Amino acid sequence: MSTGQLIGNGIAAFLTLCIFSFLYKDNPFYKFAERLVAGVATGYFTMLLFWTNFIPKVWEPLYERHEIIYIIPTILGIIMWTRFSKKWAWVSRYSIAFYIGIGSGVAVTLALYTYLFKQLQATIAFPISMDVAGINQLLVVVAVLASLIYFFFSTPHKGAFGVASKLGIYVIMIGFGAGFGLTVMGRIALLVNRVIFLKGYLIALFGG
Amino acid sequence: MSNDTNRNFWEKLLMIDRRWIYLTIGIVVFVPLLFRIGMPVYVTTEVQNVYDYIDALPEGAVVMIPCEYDPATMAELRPMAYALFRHCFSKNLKILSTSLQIEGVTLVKDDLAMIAAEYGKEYGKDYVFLGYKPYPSVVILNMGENFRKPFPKDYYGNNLDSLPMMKGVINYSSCACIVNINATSGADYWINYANGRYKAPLALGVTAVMATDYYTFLASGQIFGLIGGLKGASEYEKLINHTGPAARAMDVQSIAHTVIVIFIVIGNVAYFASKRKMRNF
Amino acid sequence: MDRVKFLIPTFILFIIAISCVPAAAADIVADSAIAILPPNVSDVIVSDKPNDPGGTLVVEWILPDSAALAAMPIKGVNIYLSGNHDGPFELITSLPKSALHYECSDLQDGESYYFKVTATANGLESDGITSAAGIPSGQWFNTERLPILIVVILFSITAITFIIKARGGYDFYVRPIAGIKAVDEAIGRATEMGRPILYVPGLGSAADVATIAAFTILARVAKKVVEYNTRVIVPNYDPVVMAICQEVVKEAYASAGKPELYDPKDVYFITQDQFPYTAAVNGVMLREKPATNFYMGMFYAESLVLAETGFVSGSIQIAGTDQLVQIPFFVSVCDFVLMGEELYAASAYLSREPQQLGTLKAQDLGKVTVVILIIIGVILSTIGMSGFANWFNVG
Amino acid sequence: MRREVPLLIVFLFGLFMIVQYFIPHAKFAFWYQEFNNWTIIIGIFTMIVGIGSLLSVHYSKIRFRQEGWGYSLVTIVALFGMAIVGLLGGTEGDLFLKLYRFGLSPVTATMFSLLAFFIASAAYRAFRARNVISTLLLAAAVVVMLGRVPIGEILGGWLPRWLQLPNIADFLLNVPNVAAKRAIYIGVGLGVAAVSLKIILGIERTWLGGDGGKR
Repeated sequence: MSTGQLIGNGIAAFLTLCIFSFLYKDNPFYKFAERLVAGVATGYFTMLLFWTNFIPKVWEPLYERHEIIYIIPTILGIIMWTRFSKKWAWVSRYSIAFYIGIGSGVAVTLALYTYLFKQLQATIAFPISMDVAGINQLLVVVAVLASLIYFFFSTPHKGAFGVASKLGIYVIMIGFGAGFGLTVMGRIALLVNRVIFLKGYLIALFGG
Repeated sequence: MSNDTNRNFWEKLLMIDRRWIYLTIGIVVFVPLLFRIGMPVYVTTEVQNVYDYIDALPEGAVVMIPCEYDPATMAELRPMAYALFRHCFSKNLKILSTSLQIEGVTLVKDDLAMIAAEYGKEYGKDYVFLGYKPYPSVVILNMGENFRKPFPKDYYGNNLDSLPMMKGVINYSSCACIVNINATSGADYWINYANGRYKAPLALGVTAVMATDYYTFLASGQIFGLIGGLKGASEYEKLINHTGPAARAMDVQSIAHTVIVIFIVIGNVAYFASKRKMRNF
Repeated sequence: MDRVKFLIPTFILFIIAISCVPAAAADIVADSAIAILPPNVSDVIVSDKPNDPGGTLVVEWILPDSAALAAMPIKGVNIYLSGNHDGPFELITSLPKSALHYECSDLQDGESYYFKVTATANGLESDGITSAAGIPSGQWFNTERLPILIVVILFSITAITFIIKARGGYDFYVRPIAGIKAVDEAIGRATEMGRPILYVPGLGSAADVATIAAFTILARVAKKVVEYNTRVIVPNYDPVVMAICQEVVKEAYASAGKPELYDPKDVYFITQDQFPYTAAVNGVMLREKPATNFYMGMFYAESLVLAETGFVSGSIQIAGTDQLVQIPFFVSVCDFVLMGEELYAASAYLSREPQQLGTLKAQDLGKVTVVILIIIGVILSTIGMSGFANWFNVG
Repeated sequence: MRREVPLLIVFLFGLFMIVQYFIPHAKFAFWYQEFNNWTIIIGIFTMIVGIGSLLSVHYSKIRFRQEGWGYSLVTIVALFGMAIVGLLGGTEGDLFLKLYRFGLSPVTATMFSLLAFFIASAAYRAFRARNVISTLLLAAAVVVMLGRVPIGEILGGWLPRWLQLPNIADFLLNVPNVAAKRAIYIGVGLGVAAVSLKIILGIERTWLGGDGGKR
């Protein structure tokens, strides 16, 4: 490591330890790191927005290519600044309305496609048979039906319906447990990575 | 009297300060990094599928390996990228890569160049790195038409047409398959657009957490293989016979998982023991 | 060109010869026939790409039959484009022989285009076959998406019918959801303890439905907070979400007649980066010691970091998210969890407006339909009729 | 003006976005792209509102010398420092990248890695066999945790193949896990469609503030 890298990594190692210190309890070091990165991250992402979005999407079309149409979104954007005023803050609703209108319009078809159609098709595409795959498919179908029944809002969960919805919540909980177990792996890996970083830095610092 | 101390013991165990648990995990992670243990690895079919697919490709075929990982997620995904790069280069396949996550671009660029150097591969002839463009969904769609559309130039500023490898490589249909290594929900775009719209054979390498979500797509046939987290990476390392970072980290995982399970068992023993004692009173 | 014409009969003779020569000798013959051009592809057909915005044509061709390929294995095809049938043609792409079609985009709608497809082998190229004219155009309806259109229409009609019915005074049964009932209790607890409430609207954007559901729950929380004279802290990740949260909380104070008590500094922006945001919210939890933490909206890896820290600081915690991966963590650490759809339903529950509940009924009807479709679909797949399942495989 | 116009805007643009999904023609594709672009542009300008909020919170802390005002100073200095470096040198600038690499990314990665500790303490505390539901959660988690690492193969190695931990773990991931997710996804799909429709129709209008005001 060069001296520059040693200093850079020194800062990184210090910040790493600041965050780890939180495990013991809240302390000034953690608070310092927390507040530092709140500023750094905001600065970082604002600049990213500025260079990769503002310049190519607002500045260049308007100022260099004179595409008049971009005046509309620019005004919608500037309208958001009325939020700084108590009296005019309501005007920002126009931009928010546009934003939410676009979002929910896209969501209707997208949700039906990715969540409903795709999942439905995947559930019914495979035949039930007497081999392992076929029996698994049967179990999946039964489990999907039971879990769907658990999410019924307008029917009391009683009688046969109650039994099915109970089976449903059991399936969901086993599924969640499995998901939890699988996740543990990735999280340990992250810690391993940090420990390797600290170890590497110490070796570089004191010569291993 | 003895009953009383017993109860205190179990109850204390139930209420144990979380910091003891933190400390145990810290030790468990640190110590195995000093010694190599070498646990056996069991290869799952979803990883085997990816390996088989790539292994069967003829020399010179182009494999597209877009990598979307950043400093926070590289722990899990970098070993996977290494293993895939190694596999392709050792089979004399060509790699076309890109990174549609801004924080990962330089990481991926360096990783690819490093493994390429290991195999004496030449940039432009054996591998090409397209770099980054914002809005992954749009970029993925456009690449389905022509790589030159979003990337007239590669990361290093070369014209794509000036690179010998890119001759005749137009879009996904010119690639034998796509293996997307992804730590973000952007993996969905690859499924919906690259596979859904352009019918490119697609496999995913994702973090262990995401893997549960993507089993559905495996079952529905939208992806032909799935490499999940370090476990998947270590399986791939085993398949290509190259012990790498994943295998070492897997040792830590094995022990850490066991320790967590022991915690759970102790917690339950304590729970039932304290409950029984309470009933006695 | 003349040479080529001469070569074709030669080639046919060659094929006949090949089929007579014993297999072992074939290699030798192939070597000596190196000057022969590769066999042509056939049936080059150009068509407009269906269901597209326009400007794209699809070229399809058929490779020479296996006998011809055995004589001279081709490597791939070259595709040429021209505005005239007789050229000049411009090479636009080379594809491996596994490719049997090519989509050519960036063309002009309404213009005629001709494609020539040639086969290549050993550095040689067949003379190629030219297609008939293809004219690209954009379509006004995507037929592949017809099934979705049907579902959108049916679902909208059902939902609107129930909404109208509900407005007319029809009373719907809705089963209790523990997490929703807990919302009110949790607010009461905060009041008793004299500690604030922390409301985390997640990392979603204002256009995500989970975040929109979070606004509704915040509206309820804020209303109660004003009633009980406590305080709600809302740290934000997205500035648009912050703007709406401010509006929601301000409105709660205004409609209770106490607009002066609203402090915009309680609904504030932290940063638009996942973990710095998490670090800051952790800080709030440990320093403000809220009695109750709400996590509503979209959460990713930070879910457990937040929930564990919240537990350490001794808060009651209620979470709601549609991010499947994170639900298990919330389930194990939080006191109440709204899973997936329950989060959206919460807005209907909490508003207690009958017309809001009407859409819940429509959703349930949707689920009944799904249950029936799954049963029918699996039976059909099992008896070998996969067409039904493919109907849902839309583009 | 305050309620009706926003509700009309939501209705019109929401409806357009639904309709355009079914119309592939270039004219609609163009406006679809544009409108998506516009939402991004609104987001860019709104960032200023976010920064305004951040500054006002920290500025008042500094001004009134509230407890911990020094930390607020750290935030503001870091924000402006990063912004100036980014403005002058661009996002590819050496210093900008270094600040990111040594200042931001270690904190991000370390915050993320805290999960290794938290997941262990959460598992210890929460995974108790109190009732059927929590027992199922716990058992599935334990099986997958062991089944997905090499030690799982050693532990149950003497059992018949189908009873070994990795196989049971795979079964849990491929059957109950997939089934639960499909069911939740199907519900989410219907729920998202329903809520979105309510927004477009102006029935759900909390986003206007409070209950959107009674009409």
